Amino acid sequence: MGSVSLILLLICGLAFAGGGIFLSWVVAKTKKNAVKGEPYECGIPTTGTSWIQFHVGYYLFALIFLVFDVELVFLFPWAVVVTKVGWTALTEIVIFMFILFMGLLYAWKKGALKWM
Amino acid sequence: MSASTVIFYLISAFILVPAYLAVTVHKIFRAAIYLLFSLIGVASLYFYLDNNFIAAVQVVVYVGGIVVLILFSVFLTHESGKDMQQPVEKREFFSAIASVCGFFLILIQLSLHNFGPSATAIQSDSIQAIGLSLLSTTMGGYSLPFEVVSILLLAAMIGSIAIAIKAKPEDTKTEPAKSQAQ
Amino acid sequence: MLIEEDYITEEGDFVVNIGPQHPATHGVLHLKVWLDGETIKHIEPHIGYIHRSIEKMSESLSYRQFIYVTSRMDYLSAHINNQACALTVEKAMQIEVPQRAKVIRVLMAELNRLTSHMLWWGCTGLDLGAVSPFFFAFREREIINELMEDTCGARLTMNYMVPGGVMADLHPDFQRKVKEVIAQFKVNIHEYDQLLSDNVIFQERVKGVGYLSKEDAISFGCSGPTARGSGISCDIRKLYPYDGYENLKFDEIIEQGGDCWARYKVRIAEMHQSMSIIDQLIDNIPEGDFQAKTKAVLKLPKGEFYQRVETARGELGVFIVSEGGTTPYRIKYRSPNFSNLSALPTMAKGCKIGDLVAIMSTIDLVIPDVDR
Amino acid sequence: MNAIPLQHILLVSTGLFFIGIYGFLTRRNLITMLMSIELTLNSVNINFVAFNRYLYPTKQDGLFFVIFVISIAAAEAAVAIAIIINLYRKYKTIDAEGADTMRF
Amino acid sequence: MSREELKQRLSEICPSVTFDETGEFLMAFFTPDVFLTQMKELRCATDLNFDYLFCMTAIDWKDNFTAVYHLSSTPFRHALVVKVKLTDKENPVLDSVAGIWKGANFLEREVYDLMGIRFNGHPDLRRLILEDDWIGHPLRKDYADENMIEL
Amino acid sequence: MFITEYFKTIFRSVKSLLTGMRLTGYYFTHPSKTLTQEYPDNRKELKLADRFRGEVVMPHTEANEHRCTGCQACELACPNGTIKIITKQEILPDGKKKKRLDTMIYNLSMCTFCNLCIVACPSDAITMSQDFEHSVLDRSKLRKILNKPDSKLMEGVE
Amino acid sequence: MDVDDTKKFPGLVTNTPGGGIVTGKLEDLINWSRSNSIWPLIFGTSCCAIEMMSAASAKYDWSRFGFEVARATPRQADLIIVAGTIVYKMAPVLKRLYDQMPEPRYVIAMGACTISGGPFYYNNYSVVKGVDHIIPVDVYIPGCPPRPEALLHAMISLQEKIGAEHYFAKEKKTSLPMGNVRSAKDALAKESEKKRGI
Amino acid sequence: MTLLYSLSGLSYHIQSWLTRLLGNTMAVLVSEMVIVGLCLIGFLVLLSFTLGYMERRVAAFMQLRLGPNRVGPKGTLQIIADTIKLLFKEGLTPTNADKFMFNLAPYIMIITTMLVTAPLAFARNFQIWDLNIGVFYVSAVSSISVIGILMAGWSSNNKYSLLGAMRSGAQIVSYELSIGLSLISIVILTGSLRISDIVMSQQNGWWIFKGHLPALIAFVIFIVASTAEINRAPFDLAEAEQELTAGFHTEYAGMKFAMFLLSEYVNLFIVSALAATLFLGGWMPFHIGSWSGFNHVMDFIPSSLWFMGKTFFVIFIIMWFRWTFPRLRVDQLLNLEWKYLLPISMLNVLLMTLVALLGWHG
Ligand code: SF4
Ligand code: SF4
Ligand code: SF4
Repeated sequence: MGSVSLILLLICGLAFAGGGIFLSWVVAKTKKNAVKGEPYECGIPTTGTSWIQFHVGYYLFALIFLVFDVELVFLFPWAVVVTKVGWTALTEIVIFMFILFMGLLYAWKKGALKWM
Repeated sequence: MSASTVIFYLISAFILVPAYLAVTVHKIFRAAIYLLFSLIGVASLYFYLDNNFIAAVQVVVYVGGIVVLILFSVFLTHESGKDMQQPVEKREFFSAIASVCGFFLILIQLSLHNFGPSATAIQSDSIQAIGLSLLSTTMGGYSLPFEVVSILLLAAMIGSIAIAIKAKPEDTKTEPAKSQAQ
Repeated sequence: MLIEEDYITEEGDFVVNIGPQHPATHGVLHLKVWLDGETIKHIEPHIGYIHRSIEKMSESLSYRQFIYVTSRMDYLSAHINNQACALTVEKAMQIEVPQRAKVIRVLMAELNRLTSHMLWWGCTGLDLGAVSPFFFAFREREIINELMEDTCGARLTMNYMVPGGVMADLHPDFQRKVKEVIAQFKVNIHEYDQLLSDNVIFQERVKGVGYLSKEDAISFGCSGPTARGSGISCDIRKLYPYDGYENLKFDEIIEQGGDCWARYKVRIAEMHQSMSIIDQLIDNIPEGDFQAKTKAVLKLPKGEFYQRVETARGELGVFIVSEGGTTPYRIKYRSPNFSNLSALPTMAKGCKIGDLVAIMSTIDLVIPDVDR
Repeated sequence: MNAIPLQHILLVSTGLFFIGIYGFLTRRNLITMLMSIELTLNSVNINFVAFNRYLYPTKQDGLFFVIFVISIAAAEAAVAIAIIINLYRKYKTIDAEGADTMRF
Repeated sequence: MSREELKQRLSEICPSVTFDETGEFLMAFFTPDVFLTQMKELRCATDLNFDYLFCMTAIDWKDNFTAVYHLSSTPFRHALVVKVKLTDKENPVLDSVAGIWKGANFLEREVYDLMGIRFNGHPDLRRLILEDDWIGHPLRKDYADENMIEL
Repeated sequence: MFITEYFKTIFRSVKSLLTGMRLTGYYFTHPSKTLTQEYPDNRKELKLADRFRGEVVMPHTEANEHRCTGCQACELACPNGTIKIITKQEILPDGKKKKRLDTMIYNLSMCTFCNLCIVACPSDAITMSQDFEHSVLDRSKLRKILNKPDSKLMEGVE
Repeated sequence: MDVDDTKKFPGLVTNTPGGGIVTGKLEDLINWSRSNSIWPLIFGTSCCAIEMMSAASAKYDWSRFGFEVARATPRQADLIIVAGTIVYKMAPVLKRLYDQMPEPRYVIAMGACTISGGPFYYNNYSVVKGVDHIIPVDVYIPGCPPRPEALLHAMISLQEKIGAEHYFAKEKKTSLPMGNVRSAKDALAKESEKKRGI
Repeated sequence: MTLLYSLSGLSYHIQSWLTRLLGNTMAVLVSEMVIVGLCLIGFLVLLSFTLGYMERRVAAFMQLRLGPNRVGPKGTLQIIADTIKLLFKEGLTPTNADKFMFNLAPYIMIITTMLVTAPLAFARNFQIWDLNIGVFYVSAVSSISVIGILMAGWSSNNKYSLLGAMRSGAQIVSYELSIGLSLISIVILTGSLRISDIVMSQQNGWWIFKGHLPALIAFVIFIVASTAEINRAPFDLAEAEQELTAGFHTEYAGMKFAMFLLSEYVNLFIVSALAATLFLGGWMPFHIGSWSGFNHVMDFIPSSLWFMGKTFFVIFIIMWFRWTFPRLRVDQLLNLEWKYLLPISMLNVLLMTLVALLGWHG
């Protein structure tokens, strides 16, 4: 099977979504009018662009996530062998986690975990 | 041409075409999405090469992490729907020439060099092996880099939080001033 | 100056319209919200999407007729609105209302207050994302509605109170059914606590959110639970009793918190108070007429008459200017929601969008009452 | 599986590398430049994996390099974007040309 | 403060004040020119402390517009109705009290919208209820609209 | 202590959440508590309140007689012009001319079911029916004539 | 003026609680699915909206028919239940929402206000005298407010109406033109002139 | 579900037949694609129908009402009617939207959910791809879906959508960490990332029983975090109806919207299946120590039934959450993750390591 199954699933998904949307495109009736394509905002015409600049808070979360995500990458192979390696594995990971936890505490204290 | 080869070329195309689009499209959001596709393509190449773990790492960090970060920063810094400023044509031209030249240079190198016979042994349960050498403290083990990475990440996190938050007082300075005025 | 500086749109501000068709605005309030990330910098309420010119209409309706439009103002306290109008007319014409009618009115008003608060509770849950409270709230509400229907003939806009009393006598089953539903509700109201009040997520959502200081509440002319949540004593039933409220034992609920949680608690406690009022009255409905004898065509003397009552949302004032004719010369409804709404921008400033929903649901706006 | 010669994979990675380079040279926007760098790093990673896979299938060193490169790329992206955001706030642009004239 | 004391006190503030005692509340007629300062006094004087503007409206009489302010005081519980006659039927103007009672902001906008009285010094005098391009002020007695069908 | 407080918070929150879940779980496992009345299927048993105001009707006897004298009190009482009485002059046997009801137009689409017309009617000619299934696809069907064709005033009603 | 006609209960749904699954033709299937899955847009403006909420509540429970998926966005809704008075200020909003709904779409006018202005017909300067001046209405429910059951009744009538539609046939359903509210008001004034004689 | 089980045998036969006909590679390709593909699509569609129906009925019963019961026997055809309806609904694209991205987003959502199903063990020996990094793969690939949401939200050119997308972006990435960490606590015990190994390791007891307190904590954290990850109430901020109308899919209509719905339900299934696999023994029957008689009876129940039963149990719990709790606010949601779940799950991993190293996990 191997990675072929991935391709299979990919095609499955593509076919399914594509098929459904295409079928709907074929059979569904459409009717155009002037305001149909306008963005919906509770029935009021929008003011200003919808693509606006956001707050730095979003970035901070993504950033902290990224760091811990990398941590996760290392944890998986570690977790697989931890019972084999024994106590050294524990000490190593305690150090590793502790260092990153410091980072979390720093972010916490700095207020980076506050949503704006 | 076997199915496997076909798949390889498909994957190659899936890496290169979005990559090219990523560096040429005008909308920054789209560029990020094309980058995403290219990175997924690279991940599937890893899958293709039976390096599942690396592929998953690629997906987790690049797709789930870095691209999301880039997307957020796009929202943060840009009116993301607008077209970007286009480079000067002259510069575009010369960059293209340089890149193509470099590409052919390496192409020639590649065709001249013989890498020897490809080994055929399949890696056995690479994740176990990776885990073991990650934790081994002997020569050839990676436990020191492993810890160093944590410090690197810590540094990156602290650094970027500090940098990103630094500008904030300036931003918010106007607010208290306003409330005092009331 | 007390007026806050008018907000000037800065470049890059994110302006979102919430409403007039929006699940959280309880009708057709239109809020223009200036956002910074998710934080609300400024809110501008736009109303009038349900302005039905009730004041103008009332000028051409007779004193018997104009009552029915007021059921449509704050339709959740339709009885109490009608009562206010009836009381004004009675006050002007010095009609003596029979005791029985008074008791019936109070009973109906309190039942109406209960249903209104139930609906509010359900909608608060709904607004904060919990769907189930809505259905639990409608359980007793439907029974009371049925009960109203028995006696008044309609479920929501009853038009039951008329100048001089009530339109019809109580349904024979009324007392029994009221006792049943009150007994049932006394048990079931604990479910309200289990489902929402004690829930940690809910408390987190409302505590410390939407703070309205006492001074602001007074200055904005807030009333009802919104003001009482900020520590103001403003229950008309206590301060200016009408229809025999002076003889009843009940507490005016006042919370000092000023936040959504305080307003929430005020309403929940008011439900208990309403039940106790009903308990006091239901077995003591005096015999007698349900309506005073009145002329077929009512004519108010020349003058200005103001009557206030406590609806489920606050102080409703009916201000009638009469020229001596059969129709009012000018009529003004001082609606509680109008003033409460005007305090919304102050409350919501600096909150998140999610908080805005919580604030709106704890002010318990009924927009047709704002617009009239 | 091994029907693909190593050269072909290297070809792909080279292509990716130069696309990255091209992007880096032509883009004027700091974020897109960062994206080009990511492409370049990826092409290197492909090489590591391919070499490991074809030449030393019993060892993991290539893979480790990839993992570390990815980690470092993450760290780099985080810091780079922090800097970009900071620049943007100060100068309201993330144009590299604009950044030339900035005074630090 | 009892009604008599109130009258006493009001006359101090505003010598020209006249009273009408037919209604439930004491009614005081102010004049538009010094209206704002007097209202401020009503709000700020520690013994009056009319901090609660619970109703505000206007009446279209044949020869004038009368703005009606229902005031009460939360600490003292006394109430007062302040009336101001605006004789200019074409262009009635009055000082805004939005700076004294925050709630007046909306109330005055409503009165402006429906009655057409302009309030000087109002921070944001726009139509509140009707559309911005509405013609006329519907609560005026002479308002006519092709959509209004008489019964 | 920060840490104990931290865990206490967790404990308390989990408990409050479980209380809520117990309640919904209780109702989930007790389907008999369901309140739903299945409307179109229970049409037969559906019993509305006697006083429910569903629609203004004019009861007719079997002899096709009604009680409406055409006095127009209801028309006057109605706050929003729902009822329109059209009268005709009828010559009574004794030669006097008398106003009689010709048609009573009732515009269901406008009625607010306020009951004022019923109260105003001096001869109890109209009442409220308990019918509520009025929905129509065509608005013009909502305009009704309450007196049946060729109906007459009941004897003895003035 | 046939009272009996309106009395007839929309029969199909009651007779076969299964909703008539037998689908001889594709069209039947389509109509069956469309009529049994009507997702309303949350659009209540005033008193009638409360009765609409009651219809959703446990006692009446319109979810039995599959109506409970009330959508807040017109993009995913099939039906607007106009529950409550529509005033001139709201009219363009309603129109816009209706326009933003994807085909096929339906409108139920709930309550006297939406049908004709109802209690706010006379001496009133702000209420639209009948929502069908703005958008085409499929089902009218008189009442002020109509009982929740009446709403269910209307929904069933609508189901029946949809069930009888020919999906693939060209339909003629014209939406009334409405430029700005002012001009619409003029048009309405003329119309109401005509209707004045009730 | 037994149907699926027998399908594995069927697919084998067809595959061998095709091999004879077409030669190896092509045969593999064709048979795999067609059969497994159709099966999978059919299965997932059926699944989302079931879940949709189940959700409505569960909600109804919790709310004292009946729920859909008129369309088809007991209302079972309700969702089918909805789907067909959506198919015939106009699928419009807003004028100012980035059309390409707008139309691409549903594909990304669907493909992601499809890809994640690969390593799930639906029954004994029934798995699409038992790859060696099983759970890691799941957590990796599912993180792509956040891109789909961001794309949908951004390209709609609608303010609510964008806000919803940004919210869910921050939310999904955050909760991924807790999911990863609770996965890791189980991986510590199993010593393998392969799903089949994880299931096999629970032959004599499920991890939630064997793993002591840390496993329980990990289970709770996993459930909470995955509820958040798939954007379900009380964490459905991305589509918080009362705040952002419909969040990131505000502008989607018709079939494209159906794709989001579908992927939501399939995601619900996937996380529940993962929870069942990791903590409740996957398709392993329930065994009690040495009661061999009882164990035999349990073995008699088909493994796919076990798997589905456990999965639906978890699904029910997640639904139960949804119909009980109010929604969190954005900042509370992130607080919960960063200040409670993440530190606790980090601690939990260490605790689990202790348990594993002391050999308590049997
Ligand atoms: S019930 Fe009211 S609205 Fe209806 S006809 Fe009678 S008086 Fe008129
Ligand atoms: S129905 Fe009654 S009130 Fe109306 S005209 Fe007939 S008799 Fe008079
Ligand atoms: S029809 Fe009656 S109940 Fe419905 S909105 Fe109009 S006034 Fe309110």
